[in-house]
Amino acid sequence: MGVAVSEGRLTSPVLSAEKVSKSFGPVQVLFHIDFELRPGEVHALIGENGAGKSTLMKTLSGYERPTGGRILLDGQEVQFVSGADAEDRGVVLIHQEFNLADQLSVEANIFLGREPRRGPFLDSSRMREEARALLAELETNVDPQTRVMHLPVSDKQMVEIAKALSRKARVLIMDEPTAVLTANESRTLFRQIERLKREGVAILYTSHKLEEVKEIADVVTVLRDGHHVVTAPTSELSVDDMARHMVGRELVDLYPEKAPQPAAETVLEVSGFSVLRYAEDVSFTLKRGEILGFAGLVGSGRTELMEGLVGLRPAHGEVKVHGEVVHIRSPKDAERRGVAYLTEDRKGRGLILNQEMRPNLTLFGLDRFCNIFIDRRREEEALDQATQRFDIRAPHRRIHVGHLSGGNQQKLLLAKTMVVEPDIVIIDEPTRGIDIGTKQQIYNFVEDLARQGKSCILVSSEMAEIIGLCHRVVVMRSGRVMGELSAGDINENNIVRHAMGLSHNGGGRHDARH
Amino acid sequence: MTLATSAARQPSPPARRRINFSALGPLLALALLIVIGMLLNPNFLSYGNLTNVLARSAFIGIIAVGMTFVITSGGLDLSVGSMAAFIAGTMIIVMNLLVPSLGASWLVVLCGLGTGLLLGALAGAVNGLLVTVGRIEAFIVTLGTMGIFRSLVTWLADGGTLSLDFTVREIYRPFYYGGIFGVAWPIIVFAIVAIIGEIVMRKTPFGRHCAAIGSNEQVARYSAVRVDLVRLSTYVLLGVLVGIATIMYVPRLGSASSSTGVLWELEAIAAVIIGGTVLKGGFGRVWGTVVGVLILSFIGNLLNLAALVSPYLNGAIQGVIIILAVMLQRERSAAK
Amino acid sequence: MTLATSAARQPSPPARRRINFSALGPLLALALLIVIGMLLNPNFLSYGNLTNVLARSAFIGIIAVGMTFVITSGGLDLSVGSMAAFIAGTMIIVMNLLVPSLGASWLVVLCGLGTGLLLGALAGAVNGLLVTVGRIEAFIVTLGTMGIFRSLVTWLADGGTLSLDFTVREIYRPFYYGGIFGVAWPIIVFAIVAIIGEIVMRKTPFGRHCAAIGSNEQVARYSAVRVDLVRLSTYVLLGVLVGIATIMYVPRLGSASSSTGVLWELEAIAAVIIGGTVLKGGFGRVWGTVVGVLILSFIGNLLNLAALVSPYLNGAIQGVIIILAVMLQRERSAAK
Amino acid sequence: NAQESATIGVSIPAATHGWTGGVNYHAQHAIDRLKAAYDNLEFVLATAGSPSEQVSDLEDMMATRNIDALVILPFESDPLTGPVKRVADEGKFVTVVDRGLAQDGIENLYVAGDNPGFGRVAGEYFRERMIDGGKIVVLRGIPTTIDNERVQAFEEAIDGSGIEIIGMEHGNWNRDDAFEVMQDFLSRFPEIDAVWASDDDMAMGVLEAVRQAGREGEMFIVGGAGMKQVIKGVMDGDETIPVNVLYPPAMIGTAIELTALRYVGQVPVEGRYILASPLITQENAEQYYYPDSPF
Ligand SMILES: Nc1ncnc2c1ncn2[C@@H]1O[C@H](COP(=O)(O)OP(=O)(O)OP(=O)(O)O)[C@@H](O)[C@H]1O
Ligand SMILES: Nc1ncnc2c1ncn2[C@@H]1O[C@H](COP(=O)(O)OP(=O)(O)OP(=O)(O)O)[C@@H](O)[C@H]1O
Ligand SMILES: [Mg+2]
Ligand SMILES: [Mg+2]
Repeated sequence: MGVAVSEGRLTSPVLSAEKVSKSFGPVQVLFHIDFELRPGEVHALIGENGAGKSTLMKTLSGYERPTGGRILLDGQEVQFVSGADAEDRGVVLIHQEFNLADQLSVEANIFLGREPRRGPFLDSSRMREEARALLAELETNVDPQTRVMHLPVSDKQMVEIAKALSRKARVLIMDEPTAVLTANESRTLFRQIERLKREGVAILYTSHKLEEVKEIADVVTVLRDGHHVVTAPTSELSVDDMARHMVGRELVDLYPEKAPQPAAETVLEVSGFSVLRYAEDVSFTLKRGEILGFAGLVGSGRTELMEGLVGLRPAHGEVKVHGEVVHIRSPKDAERRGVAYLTEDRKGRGLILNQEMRPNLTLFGLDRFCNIFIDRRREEEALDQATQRFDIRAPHRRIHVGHLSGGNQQKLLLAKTMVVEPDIVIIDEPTRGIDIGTKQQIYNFVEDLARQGKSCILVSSEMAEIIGLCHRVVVMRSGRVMGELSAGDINENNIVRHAMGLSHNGGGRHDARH
Repeated sequence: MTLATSAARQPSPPARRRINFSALGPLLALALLIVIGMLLNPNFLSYGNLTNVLARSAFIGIIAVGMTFVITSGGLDLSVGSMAAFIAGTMIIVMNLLVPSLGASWLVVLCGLGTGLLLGALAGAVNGLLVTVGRIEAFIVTLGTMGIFRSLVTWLADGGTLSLDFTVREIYRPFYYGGIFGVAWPIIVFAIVAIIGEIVMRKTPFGRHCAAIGSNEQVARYSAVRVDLVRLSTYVLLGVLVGIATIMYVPRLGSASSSTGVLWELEAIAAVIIGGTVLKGGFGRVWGTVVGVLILSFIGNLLNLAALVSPYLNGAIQGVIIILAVMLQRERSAAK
Repeated sequence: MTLATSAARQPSPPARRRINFSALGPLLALALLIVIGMLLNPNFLSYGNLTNVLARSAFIGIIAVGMTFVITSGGLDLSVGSMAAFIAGTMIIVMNLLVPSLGASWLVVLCGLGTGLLLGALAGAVNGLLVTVGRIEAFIVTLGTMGIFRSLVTWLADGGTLSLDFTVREIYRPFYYGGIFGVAWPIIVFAIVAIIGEIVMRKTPFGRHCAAIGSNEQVARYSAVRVDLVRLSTYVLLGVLVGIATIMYVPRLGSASSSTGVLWELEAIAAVIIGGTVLKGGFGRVWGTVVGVLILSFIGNLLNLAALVSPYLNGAIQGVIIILAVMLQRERSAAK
Repeated sequence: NAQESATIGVSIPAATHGWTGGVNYHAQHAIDRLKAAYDNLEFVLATAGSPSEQVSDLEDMMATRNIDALVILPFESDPLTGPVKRVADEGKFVTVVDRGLAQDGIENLYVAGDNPGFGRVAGEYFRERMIDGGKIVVLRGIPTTIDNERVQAFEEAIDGSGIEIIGMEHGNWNRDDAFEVMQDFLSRFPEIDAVWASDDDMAMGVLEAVRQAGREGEMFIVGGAGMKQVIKGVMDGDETIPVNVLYPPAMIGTAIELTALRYVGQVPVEGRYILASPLITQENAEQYYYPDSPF
């Protein structure tokens, strides 16, 4: 399909790419991309994991130098020396990976490199005020004085956004800003986007949530394997069209058949379990072949509960695995019992970014790959299998994991967790930043596990995922279990009521959207 | 199709309080040392003793303030002790050379001071350039220049001691031994350096950029921080502070030799770390460093106050106290 | 369907070549030194001189291999030199004490060896426990134990020198001066330690875990790596290696004093860094460390073999060569 | 008068090599002995790792310990001159040991070794023994004024004798360093007739290197200071280390005792006591042999 430039885009482009190519060494990632971004327009860039979205965005905003073609700003060719240079000219990028200095405060991060001064000193009061104002606009409660390392991922994302907003951009480029945000936070972000749009800012945006794209984008550009596929007004494309363009084939139903009802055998029984400061008196059971969902609002303590279960946090309470009372004090203990946990924070806790894929894949359960010495061949085979099974797309196999596209990192993390072939796998937000096609693969994979008689705990903030996959759902709020839904009761309405804590006092006002 | 509502999350208060408590750590250790000192010897808190201890901690203290910036931005400088010896030697040579033409006068001393500051800045710039432009590990660079400076001063002194002209020494002497309002100059200079250092670290873009670079160089670079410039500046700053420390040091002993400033680097780095700055960079506090320096000085002083054990074991006691001091501070913060 | 799956299977040539080149850096520097040595003195490559240099580099070398693990996993150990002195002193005392009852026999020497290994493991465990369980910065812990070990040996020696019983010494002497097939024992032991070290680092889970912890402790923890255990093990391993080094050291001069092993820590750390291991952890290579040790030893040897300049300037030349050696390796890797 | 109580401060360098180790030992022992003998004496012993640390020790003794007398073995002469003078100016009794201060007339009592003498005596021995000249190597100590004085006097003493110094390096008064330097000298020079190791610790290191190379018969070694093992060897007629030059660390003990006499005896002692650096040969070795000393 060729480039379909629609009528109705009258203003001249503020930023455009002409036949832009990009290679990393011998690997070409972008092929002759033509692309235009106009003021007052929200332009969505979509494509599979590894299609080159982030690379194109970085190239447009000065963080990468194109290896071919030209970039034009206001019709003039420009060569940005650095991201900072681009920022100076009003082109601001919000990175997919967090670009924050962990030990610094939120406020220091927002103004880093552009601190307002009073004489030789930092203008602290102004910074504090502006930071507060920016964060307030984003309706987050982040304290500007906290150090970033203490923040949850979604708050980090909000800080990133605040940082970008503070730069007064003419062109704002956002790489998957909503991947780690809750729907509510996303909504606030969209309001900001609307405001900026009215102010004439050009916005380039990427997301794997296609409904979202449909809702807020004016124009959509689809990339596939580094090639431009189509550019069209959003109104002309349905969500299914988008998915079809991305993947290059027809997508069948996203969610697989639900796995057969689990056996009666209980594999995990948790009772009276508490995690210091985060979860209190939690009890639940998990059956063989079951997919048990954990739903709740962000901050409801699901992650901490699971971390407590596998010995990553101090916790107490009774845990029975296969009917036997166990004391799990470390992830190693958990692994020995056949329990594995997949973290929600792939960059900070999941993968070693400056190492290759092979050591990352085998780090968890390394003893499976050695007699005395590590068997390199077996590792390589495992990597081959993993790349195939999880469709991990890397330009070459010795690439540093930090250079993989976000979605492929997530897939590698999943592969890494599965290396130990756990009986009980706890997956925390497994599809963050995953494209729609791959999501489907992951769902199939989870169902397969259940079919094989493994059990799975799925912690997810994607309601659809929970509803589409789980046999049973536990809903948490403020560290407590508010209720449990099974089979026919699993629907959005019920989950939300429990998550908001409304189920006990008989309803009241709930979700205004429906 | 996703959760539509989100409970308002409150900013977490515990994180805040935790910082305050861990901050108290070094202060607590210092207070404990002082109490022990008072118990051991009634003269401990005498004006004379306090002046002595504070004045002599000024050299390491001034250097350690600079070291705080270097370490905060993820660097290291092993050369400061040798650098001080080299600067002291050169200052003495310059002043001695000027006496015949200028006479033993204030002018000579001023030239000496200028030499000290200039050399400090230069030496720091050499380290900084090798680290930033040369892209060599700070550890290696400063290990190298440590050897170089040390050799140079030995060579200048011809293996012996360089001594300042006696008449000049008399003029210069008040720089260490004098003071105003009963406060010795080194103490005043140290206090000024520490206060300015604390302000620079906390209130200026420079301090913030140091922490950012140490925390995540890539992020700093993306955020338009001139990483190399800031890093270079930390080394130059440290060099200048070594110069200032040396300016205070020369009148104390009036001489320099190859044994001048031996192990100062270790002491300065130790003070910085005891004070709570993170060795790998990203977070630094100047006031902590000052406390660290005082802790180290008081330990030495305490050991002289009461002949508790064989002097051979002084080093062991010192080691134990250092570990305990830091443990104290870690325990407190862990408890929270 | 993408550029990926098939391509993923072949190792890509460019990445490979780059690594090889940067790896060549230290080797290149070493080769250059050897060429210079040959030009300066024809005896440089003589059997006698090579044996001397290699044998004397064995102590630092063996220790540096252990240090590679500690640094790779994000730690540091400043106490190794003092630890060696302390172990040497205790070994001598133990052996001397046993002579009256056991006579001067192999048994006594064996007891000495046992003492050395045991003490090494213990001393390493103390460091390791303070770092892991005590949660104190490695820099501070080992600075403290450095002072403690040094004091203890001074105290044991009553300020002087501990000398091994003469008859025992004769039995023990071949441990340093003997060898097989014309290769001295220290060289053999060093080679074995280095080879095992290289294998452990590259081929065993332990080595992998060290690198993982040094890179990102959190990831390691979440990947079921027993972080504290691994970290503790690195310190114990280093302690044992210090023990082995000391076992080779004692028969050389048959004595230990407070000046034994001074600055070995700095030399060992420098060798590790010159060899390409990253000071902040996450990546280490044992063979690089070996090359680093050899570079440092050859520099010293060269300076003694060719009286080029004032001996006062030896330190300066040493410093310059160290910086150049590392610069060479950085330049090569940057060029690629 | 005898019954007045007094505090004597003793400030010496830390035990970082053999000779200073001996100083530490003798100081400690003199103090223990005197304390046991006299109730009215109090001692403060401080060891310093650098000149500036030693100055700090003096300050502490003055500010907190109220010393009446000071016995000091200065780390280095120049930097300690001013600070010791301040102690003297406060009216304290000052005994200086070994290294003279840069200004005359500060100390009340001076107990000194003779550094130029130390080098000269060794040089004269070389001159006598090597009448036809020869090739020697020299190991120097830590670069300091003392070392300079010794080496200079040694060079003057052999001047014109046909003895040629073919190599000179710093062994830092350290056995290990001396061992390595000597190993390299041995590979560098096929012919070495003698070694002036200028210190007994270094002589021990040199000896090992020579033994290892199997060249014991070829050269003799002269150290210095009077370490017990070396003196023992001289007594027994060792061929390789035939003589020694005395530079006794015990001088600190003498100085402390002389100072203490002032508070326990009737006669205050003042003046200069220069301890010569005699040549120790097989004939007179026995009188310099202290088997119990650590040095
Ligand atoms: N610095 C780099 N070196 C080598 N290859 C790289 C580098 N950066 C990106 N790549 C490769 O370029 C390709 C495109 O990556 P990019 O991050 O642009 O994908 P993406 O479309 O953003 O995917 P995702 O949706 O998963 O974020 C990937 O195969 C990636 O591995
Ligand atoms: N008081 C707090 N201080 C600092 N961080 C907190 C605090 N409370 C929660 N967090 C962080 O918030 C993040 C999300 O909270 P939590 O993991 O408990 O919720 P969750 O139910 O797992 O939500 P989700 O996984 O959807 O983010 C976690 O990373 C946690 O570290
Ligand atoms: Mg991306
Ligand atoms: Mg979570």
